[in-house]
Amino acid sequence: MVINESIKGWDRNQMAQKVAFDIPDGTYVNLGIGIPELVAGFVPAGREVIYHTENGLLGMGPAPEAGKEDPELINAGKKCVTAIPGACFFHHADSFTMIRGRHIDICVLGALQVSGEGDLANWSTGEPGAIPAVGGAMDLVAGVKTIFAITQHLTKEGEPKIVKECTYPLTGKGVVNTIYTDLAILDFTDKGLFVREMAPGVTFEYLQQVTDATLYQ
Amino acid sequence: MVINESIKGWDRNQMAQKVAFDIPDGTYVNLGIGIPELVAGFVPAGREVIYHTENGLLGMGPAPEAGKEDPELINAGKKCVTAIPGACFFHHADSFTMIRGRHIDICVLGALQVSGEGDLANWSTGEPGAIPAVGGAMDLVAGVKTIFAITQHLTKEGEPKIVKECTYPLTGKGVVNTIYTDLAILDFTDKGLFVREMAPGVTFEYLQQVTDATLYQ
Amino acid sequence: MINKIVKSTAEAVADIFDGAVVMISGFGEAGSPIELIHALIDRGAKNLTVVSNNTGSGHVGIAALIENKQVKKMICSFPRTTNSIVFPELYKKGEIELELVPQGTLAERIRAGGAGIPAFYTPTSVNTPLAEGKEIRVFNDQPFVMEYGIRADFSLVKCKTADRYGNLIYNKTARNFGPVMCTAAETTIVQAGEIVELGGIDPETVVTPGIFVKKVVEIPNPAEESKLVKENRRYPW
Amino acid sequence: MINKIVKSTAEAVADIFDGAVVMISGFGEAGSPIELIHALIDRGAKNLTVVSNNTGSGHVGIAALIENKQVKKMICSFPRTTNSIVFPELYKKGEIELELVPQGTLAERIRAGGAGIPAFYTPTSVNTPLAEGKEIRVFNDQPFVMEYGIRADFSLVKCKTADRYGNLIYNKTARNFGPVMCTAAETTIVQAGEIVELGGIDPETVVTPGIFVKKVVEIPNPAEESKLVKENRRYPW
Repeated sequence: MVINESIKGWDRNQMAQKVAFDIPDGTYVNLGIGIPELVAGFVPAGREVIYHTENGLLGMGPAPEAGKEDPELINAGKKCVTAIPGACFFHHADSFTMIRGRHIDICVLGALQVSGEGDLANWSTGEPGAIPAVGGAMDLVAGVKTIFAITQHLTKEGEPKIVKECTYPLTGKGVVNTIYTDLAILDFTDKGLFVREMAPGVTFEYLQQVTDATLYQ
Repeated sequence: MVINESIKGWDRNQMAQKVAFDIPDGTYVNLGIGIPELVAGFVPAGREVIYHTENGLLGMGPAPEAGKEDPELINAGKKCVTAIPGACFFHHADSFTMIRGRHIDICVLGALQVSGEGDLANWSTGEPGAIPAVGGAMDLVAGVKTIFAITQHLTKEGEPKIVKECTYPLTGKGVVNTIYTDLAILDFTDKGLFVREMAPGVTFEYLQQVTDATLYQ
Repeated sequence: MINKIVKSTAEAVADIFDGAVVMISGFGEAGSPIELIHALIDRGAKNLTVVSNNTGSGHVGIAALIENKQVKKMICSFPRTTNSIVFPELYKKGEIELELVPQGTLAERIRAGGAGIPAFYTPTSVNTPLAEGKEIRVFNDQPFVMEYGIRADFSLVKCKTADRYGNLIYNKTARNFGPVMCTAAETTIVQAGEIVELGGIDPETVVTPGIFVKKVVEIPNPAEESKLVKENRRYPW
Repeated sequence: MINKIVKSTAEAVADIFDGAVVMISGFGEAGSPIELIHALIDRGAKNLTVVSNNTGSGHVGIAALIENKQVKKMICSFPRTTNSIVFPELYKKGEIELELVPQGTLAERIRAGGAGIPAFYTPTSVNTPLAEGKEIRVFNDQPFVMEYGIRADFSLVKCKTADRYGNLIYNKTARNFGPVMCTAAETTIVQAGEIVELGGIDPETVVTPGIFVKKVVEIPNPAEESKLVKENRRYPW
């Protein structure tokens, strides 16, 4: 595998923007921690999207102004947020009723690995001695109707994150609908993993070369 | 079996009063439809008892004054009631969390038959063509910590209602703790069904004669 | 834009199809969405399976829906009530099916359906005829019966106040089955006594979050079933 | 008379015994009953099994309870957080057990415990290591894993407002696990920001009905965990 250093790919904001463009008006969306948190800032004007955070808020708004933080009004990443008019608070069992009961339309989350079958690994590298922590990730992929994974195409060490089979412990099997990376947007279909869009300078041949799973176009 | 017509036994109010006396201060109580509804009126002064009605109210108060009825503030018997200060409303799943989860201390309900093993039949005579209706009775006997059955000792036809084995369909098996009839108070113990108190003029021999199940004293 | 408010009960129930499973809130008349039920009678969808605690009174509301021969099967806990005439008559003639479910099990099955729980175990009804043919399993030396979650195509629910997101609050014991039924249907249709602006309901006091609701119609002065029954009214009038 | 109000946190936790299962509300610091946890440290009960979403930050609250070697086992969904130092260290040394549970499964297991449901099926964690060794069962062609209800001897919960019956309301996302934990313990102990007269909480807005609560202690100005962590405070101070 030869990595073409001249290809810059999309940056984090551009990746978030690509995801945001695929969030339709009127949907209920759960955004994971990290790059997914950027997505809300890029949803096109005119679309009304309601954000769910699994720690008990539907109608999450942006971060508060400095000095107006309330440590009891936080998101799943434990950052201070606000609540929009029309928001509501509820307890954890009710919150996961929304998730497990297939009431949330879209979840955007990070990935350690995604397989060619849509398997997702994003909670543990399975290293001995590491502290395992799962949070709500397994509930989200099991219950939310559409799962968007957003991730760099390669690890920091240059290894493919889109693999034939996940080597890390799974979060869920066959759960991802679309992968957004710095290099491409990839859709899972019944016939395989299809390339929908590539970043400037990326060719299908190059993309396949840096992807362990088989791609279709 | 010879019924002694000269024995009047306790009337409905006296039966309710006997039950009320056994409801300790500070308990949460669910009262069934019929004679059980009379019980609240006889709880001794100084005892604070909180009434639960399974259709979503904890802290049920007495019937409203005439003209102040609210058809959306009712008890399980669909009669208009009031709510005391400190009451709260909740939905049906939460209401039966209180019942099934063993949070209610005492339930007082009517009986068609009670067996010598504490089995209760109070929802159906099992007659062909009859419309079966169970309501919350099976949930109550399965979940409430202490079950008081209040019933006439004999049917209108003069048949024992406290039987060796119930012939009517069961509401629950081995669930009744105490039976309050017009003739006696009977407690279930590990060693059998013991007579605690008899109405004026009732002898143990007579009581056993009008009771199909074996009694102890 | 999210706006779940529709103009009429006819529009609210327009998608209910023959053979649908329909949950209807209410405990007796408290919380029964009588205007939505009457709109469903006007719509005429047939072979419905109706999940509701009771079978209605007199000749209005659920009773009228049954009388109009739109209901194939009732799933309920208490089909026998004062002034319940229609259901018993059809049931005795074998013209309507009945699945009798203990009230708490009914509420929990609906909640499970809404929460993505396909089945659970409960102590209720063990050793009774209502557990016959069901799986019994012992946990900690005590027997429990397995019950399935229930989902519906539509839920018809009455509440006190709603907003355009579908957030709801209820009135006293009219809350009953409404909140769980909202969660368990593909399409939840609500009649609200009033509709307020976003933010008009305190976010701490919302009982049904809007995510569970698809359509809301405002009915400021809903009919009182017991009054209609006393006046011996029949629907369609 | 029903009066669940106690005068001190020491009195509130006085019955917690060695080996008890203790649920502790909170999602990070939001909703964490820090004064009750510190009282439990003072009390010194050991070999506890603690059910809580996280394992605490810095050297206060749950982290201090763990650091004080009172916790044998944690049941939680996310033991790794910013400023989580104590748990990782003990865990790596093999000095504390961990049962890792997906967050929604944790909430549902607690709710089930409180609702008298011994077990239920969920799609969460199927085909992952967290379902290994558990019963898998197919409903409608989809696999589900069986999970058990959890009950505790004690729950420690923080809320905003309480009355002498134990009715509670919460503040924003500090509600999180509090309401389900209140239902699932033999003895639920609550710290409330304020205590009001009966009727001071609108009966339509009560989140935790008093029946689930045994003791309430008023803590008008609870410590903020994150501030204590920033100041590098340690409990006992």
